[in-house]
Amino acid sequence: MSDNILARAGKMHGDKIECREKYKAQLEIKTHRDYVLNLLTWLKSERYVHLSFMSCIDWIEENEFELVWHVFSYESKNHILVKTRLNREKPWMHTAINIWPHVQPYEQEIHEMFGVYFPGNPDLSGLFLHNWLDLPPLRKDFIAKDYSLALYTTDALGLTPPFDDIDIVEITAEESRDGE
Amino acid sequence: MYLPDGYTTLDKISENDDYAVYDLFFGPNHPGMHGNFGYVLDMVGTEILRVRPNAGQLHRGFEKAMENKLWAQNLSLIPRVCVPDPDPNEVAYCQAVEAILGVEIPRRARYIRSIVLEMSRLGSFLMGMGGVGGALGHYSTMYLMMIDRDLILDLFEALTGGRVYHIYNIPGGVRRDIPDGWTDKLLELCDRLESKLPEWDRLLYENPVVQDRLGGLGYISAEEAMSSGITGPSLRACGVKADVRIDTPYAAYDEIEINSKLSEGGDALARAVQVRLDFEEAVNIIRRLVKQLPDGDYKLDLGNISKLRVPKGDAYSKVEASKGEFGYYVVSDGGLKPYRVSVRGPSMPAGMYLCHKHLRGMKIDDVAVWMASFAICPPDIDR
Amino acid sequence: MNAYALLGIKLIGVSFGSMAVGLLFMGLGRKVTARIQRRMGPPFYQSFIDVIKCFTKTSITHNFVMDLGIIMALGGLIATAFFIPFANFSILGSSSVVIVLYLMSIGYLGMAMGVSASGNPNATIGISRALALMMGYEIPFVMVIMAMLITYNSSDLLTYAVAQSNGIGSWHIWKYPLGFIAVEIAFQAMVGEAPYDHMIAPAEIASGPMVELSGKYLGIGFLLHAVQLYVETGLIVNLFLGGASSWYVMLVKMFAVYFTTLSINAVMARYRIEQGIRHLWIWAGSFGLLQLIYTRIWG
Amino acid sequence: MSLGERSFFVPFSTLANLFKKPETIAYPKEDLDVHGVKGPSLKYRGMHANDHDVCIGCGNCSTVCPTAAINMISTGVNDAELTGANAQRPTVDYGRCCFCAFCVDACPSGSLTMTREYIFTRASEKESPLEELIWKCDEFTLEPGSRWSENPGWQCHGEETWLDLERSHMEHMTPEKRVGSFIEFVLGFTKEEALREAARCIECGICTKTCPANMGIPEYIRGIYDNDLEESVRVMYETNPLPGICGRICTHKCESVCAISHKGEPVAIRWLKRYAIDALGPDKVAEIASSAKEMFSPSGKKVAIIGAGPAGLSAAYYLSTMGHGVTVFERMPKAGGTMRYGIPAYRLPDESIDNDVRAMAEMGVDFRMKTRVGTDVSFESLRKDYDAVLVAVGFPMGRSTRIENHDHPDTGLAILLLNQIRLGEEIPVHENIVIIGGGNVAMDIARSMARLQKVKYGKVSIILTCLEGEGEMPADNEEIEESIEEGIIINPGWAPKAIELDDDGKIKGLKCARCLRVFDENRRFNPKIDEDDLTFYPGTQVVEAIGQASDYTFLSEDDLAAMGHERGRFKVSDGMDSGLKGVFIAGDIVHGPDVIHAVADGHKAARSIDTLFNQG
Repeated sequence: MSDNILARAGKMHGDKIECREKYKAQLEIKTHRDYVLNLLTWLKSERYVHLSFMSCIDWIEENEFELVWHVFSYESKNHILVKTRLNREKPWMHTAINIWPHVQPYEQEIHEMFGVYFPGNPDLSGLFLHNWLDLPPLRKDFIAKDYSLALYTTDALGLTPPFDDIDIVEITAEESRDGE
Repeated sequence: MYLPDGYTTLDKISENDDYAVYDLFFGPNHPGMHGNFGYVLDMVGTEILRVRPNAGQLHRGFEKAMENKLWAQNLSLIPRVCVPDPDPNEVAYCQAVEAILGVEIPRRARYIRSIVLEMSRLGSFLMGMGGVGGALGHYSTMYLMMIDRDLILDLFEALTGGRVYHIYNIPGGVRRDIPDGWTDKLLELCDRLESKLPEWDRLLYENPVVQDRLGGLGYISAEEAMSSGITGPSLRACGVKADVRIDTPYAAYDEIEINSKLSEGGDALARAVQVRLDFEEAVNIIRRLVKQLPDGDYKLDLGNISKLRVPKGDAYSKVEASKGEFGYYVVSDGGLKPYRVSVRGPSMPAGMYLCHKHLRGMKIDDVAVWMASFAICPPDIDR
Repeated sequence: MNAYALLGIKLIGVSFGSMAVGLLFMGLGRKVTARIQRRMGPPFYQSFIDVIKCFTKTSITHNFVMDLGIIMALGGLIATAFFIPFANFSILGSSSVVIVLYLMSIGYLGMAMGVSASGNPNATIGISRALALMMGYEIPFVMVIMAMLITYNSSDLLTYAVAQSNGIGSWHIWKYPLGFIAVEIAFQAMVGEAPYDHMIAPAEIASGPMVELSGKYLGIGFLLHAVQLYVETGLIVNLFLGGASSWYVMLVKMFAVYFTTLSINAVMARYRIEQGIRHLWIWAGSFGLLQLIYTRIWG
Repeated sequence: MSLGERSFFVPFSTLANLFKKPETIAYPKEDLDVHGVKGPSLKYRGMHANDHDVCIGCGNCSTVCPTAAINMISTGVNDAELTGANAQRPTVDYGRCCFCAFCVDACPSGSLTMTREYIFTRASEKESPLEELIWKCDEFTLEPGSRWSENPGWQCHGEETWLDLERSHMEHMTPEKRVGSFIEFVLGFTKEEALREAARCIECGICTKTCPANMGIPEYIRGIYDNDLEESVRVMYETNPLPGICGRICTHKCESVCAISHKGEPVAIRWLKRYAIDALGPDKVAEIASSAKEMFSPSGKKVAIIGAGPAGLSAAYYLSTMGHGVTVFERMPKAGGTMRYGIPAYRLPDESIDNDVRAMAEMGVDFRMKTRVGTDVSFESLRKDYDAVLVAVGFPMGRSTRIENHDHPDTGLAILLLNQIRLGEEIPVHENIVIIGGGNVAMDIARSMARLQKVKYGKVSIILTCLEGEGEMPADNEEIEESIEEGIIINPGWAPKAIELDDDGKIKGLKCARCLRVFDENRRFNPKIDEDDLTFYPGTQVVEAIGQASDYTFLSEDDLAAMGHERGRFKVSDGMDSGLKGVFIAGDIVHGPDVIHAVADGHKAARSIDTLFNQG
């Protein structure tokens, strides 16, 4: 930890964040959803210019999604995992494309795979899935085997696919804010 | 639809009688495309007006599939995330698992992993340089490099039993020890590869047509490259000294000298030259690794691996692959299977984001060359 | 046997002969390229097998225009072949180089008609590139031909052959060295080899015109290329390399021309299309122009 | 960029390749020989081969296969009659196989290997329609056998395997320390060690088949592995009501067939059972044990059980869970039979027996201690008063060799001496002892005597001799090893001839002759002795541990005959019922001395008794 980033982060952001060193040169900062962009902006100004990628974890038992931004500095060689938790019912997160424009496809992917809504991201259209009507597939309650069994067995018998009667709820920006 | 600045939408142009816009599907059936990926190009004549990346044709769902397999079983799936360069995937995943387990693998295992990684890098670079050649219609380099790649694969076969998918790393080390006499063959191969470099220089890099084609194509500045997630040779080609092997040493790289040279320019030619420079250095690294190869165990005894249970926790492990930073973010809930495996592929920033900027205004001639110069490998986008 | 029957036999003979020679060259060419790339390569008769196989497959046609275009291309090129003297054998007795040039373009035009009808953008781009490139190489070529016209006041290939019949020293290659270089560069573009293989360009436009050709159409595509090779190498041998007195010398000379092309193809990449045309005009064009000026003033 | 100048002419240097030899080969005519052999490398992961004679059908290949390409199919052999193997063999679906060779690395027997063959062709009609081809995809499913095995590729022997071949470390007392006392010397697994040991199990189930009680071994090991000890103990009680005892002294036939034992040490099934019981604590175990009773309502039937040994206790537990009233008659003061009064405390401490018996007492089993059938209560009255009687008297008596001077006062029968030691009675211990016998009882008495010697004289001087040669001794290997560690000298392969006395009439030692074979061709006991090859073992005390006998004095001659008595044992049907109506037999007197057999017999007898009640 050559740049002492955790200490400075603690001084700067105080109780808004919760940070610790996980492994050698791998740090973790947890914060609230509304504070993530402040933190990411601050990190970028601290020369943490490289956003490796962004991932999402479905903690279904805690009814939460966890978003993780992986940020790296070419100067201090530290890798920081910025984490935040979202409510699983109506998940949304501010987009970070104004800090790192290339986060757009990652947000697009997380929207598609988990159903997390990113207000501000101009393109959240489907990227990987084709004519998808079921749950976002990387959610834990989507069981791939059941899905394919249901789809292909009914298809072979000439029946309608089972998800015809499922209502797909598109969350809009307004709704997602209302849900809070 | 997200459009970087300066775009007009398709509808606007379609209203204009001077243009006739049509879609060209630059997809998996196209010889210039590397795998199951596609760009839908909105074209005016032979000029590209807009590009829409079209992923999702790999049909494999690596991340979801990995959640349904045992920790060790995943290793048969993981190399498939990047076909030309499979070993960084295995190593990154194993390192993440070892980090959560909190174990340190034996020194010999670390060296063997490094050797395998460098060999994989050589093979991938040969395919990458050959790919640039192929995209340029310069098939002789491609075929000549494939011959040398095959010799690397022969050595992989002798070591791991598989040519393309080695499935050689497991949590705790590697599956087999190095057989007798194998390192001698490896050093012979290093000599051969090095002796081939002048031929490739003459054939490819000093070729006026190649220089005309690559020069200035897909230029990216150092600052932009860093902040848009470009890594590996493509970033080094902008003159940035960034290498995971040096920045965050893993395997045996903290004990090995790495003197990567940097090319500058930030265009496709610089990237192609950077690959060649890295290739030369990788040959030297293999020599150093073999020279320093210690004795000892080649794996750590973790018990019955098919019943490996990884404690609750998460870890991100990254590896310098031939195309850039390959990372695995592994989350465990303490069970027999990973809770979540998230893959960071090096192709996403270029293939999904930079394409909007670079391909606009480009002629159809250069699309394949641009992709080859950024070494875009679709499976790590569509994982 | 009356004269018409004899002519018919000759015409059919030349049609199939030109295809056979072209296919043989293609096969040998693949072998040569393979050796440059340190491969074994396919056997030299592979092209014949390919064509026969293609003709046994079912094929997809898009419309009548496509069929017509493809047949027109093959017909145009075979018609050109009738005008190429092969050693001292010539069907028509005299064959004007201007007619040869005129007929040769029918091949591409037919192809353009055929594949454009298929509606595949890759094919359309490919054929439009081929036509654009034609502008690149026809102009230098015509300039060199004009130089010869100036000298001999004749466009008959047989006249040129007679003039070159006094041993190696009398070949036009020495008389029109700049012209030969210009024609060699143009020839590279004519047969579509690197750095001017824009028409095919697999990595860019998915093999261009070939992309919609299936089965028998692809077989005709192969034959087109074969006849084209026969015509173009034959033309250059007759123009610059002194023609030939026997058929095997003719074949060797033709293959030598093709071999040169292949050698360049094997070590060169492909230009961008605008680079390619510019390059043709600058280099082939200036050599051709110099040759023309030289011949006009001092020749 | 430091690379050379651009030049139109340099690329042409590559044309020199025209005059070089091509590097590719014409494949079917010639083959690669870069690996020192023609074709692929000697480690190539190609098609599978399986040695069917070595394969044990454990199915681990199918379990670890990441693509679910391996399915086990039945061989059609009667599974239950196979020893140490399941009657199933793997098939590989080459449409799914990804040639990762995990199956080979995880194969416990080493029968599954990969070959250097990688081209698979199949015969098919040339013009078969597409639909037919699609449905023919199962032709890619092959049963690997000897096909291709002459071209071996990827193999796995030894430490490269995925399996954990070595047992998890468990704390034992050192031989020096343990020989000084009767404290239990095996300390048991800690939690980490148990988890590691449980992870070694591949859940093949061969052990279940081999276990006389058919215990759900993989299931309870799984419970330990999942840290769900309650589930684990519940599984144990389904087939064995004495897990605490069996966890210590079971003859563990399961471990001898364990799949892991083919390449390494078998899973320590017995110690894992012990761990689960000990770690959960006796209160919790008793609660789980008695919870099974809630499923049945009381039937009002009464059963008398003669003998509170393993068979009697087992039957008592299961009869009681089925809702029947149970009374156990035992001549000794405490329940346990041979387990309590035969097996030394360093192997089986009293608390373990007490804990297991306590679970039963809490379920309402009526124990009548110090009640000897035949003297205190007659067999006939039991038959009259109870709806069924189970005879599970075991072998409380010793047998003698009947050699010269076998009735000398300084000789003894092992089972009786052990009995006395357990009762806390003083027994004579000489400085030099000779023991005759090679079974577990011999080991028990040898090691008990060693402990007494150590206390009394400070050193161990015991010679043990038996008929069976080395490697044929009926005692468990670990017992033999531990005995040797404790300083006992074992001389197998000698037949005792006579106990020699010195002039004072005291024992001088044992004269033995070389025993060439113990069993004849028909596997009958028929020792062949070389009378010329003699040896002499000095010692002043001789203990005979060559077998046990029972006491059937409470039964009349007619009863004995009706019950199928033959040479000290009983022949019974599968349901454990004797010839007499309502009388059942179980335990050692049926199957010979073996605790787990006795438990199994007790369970079987309980089920037959229950069936009898339900019938009428």
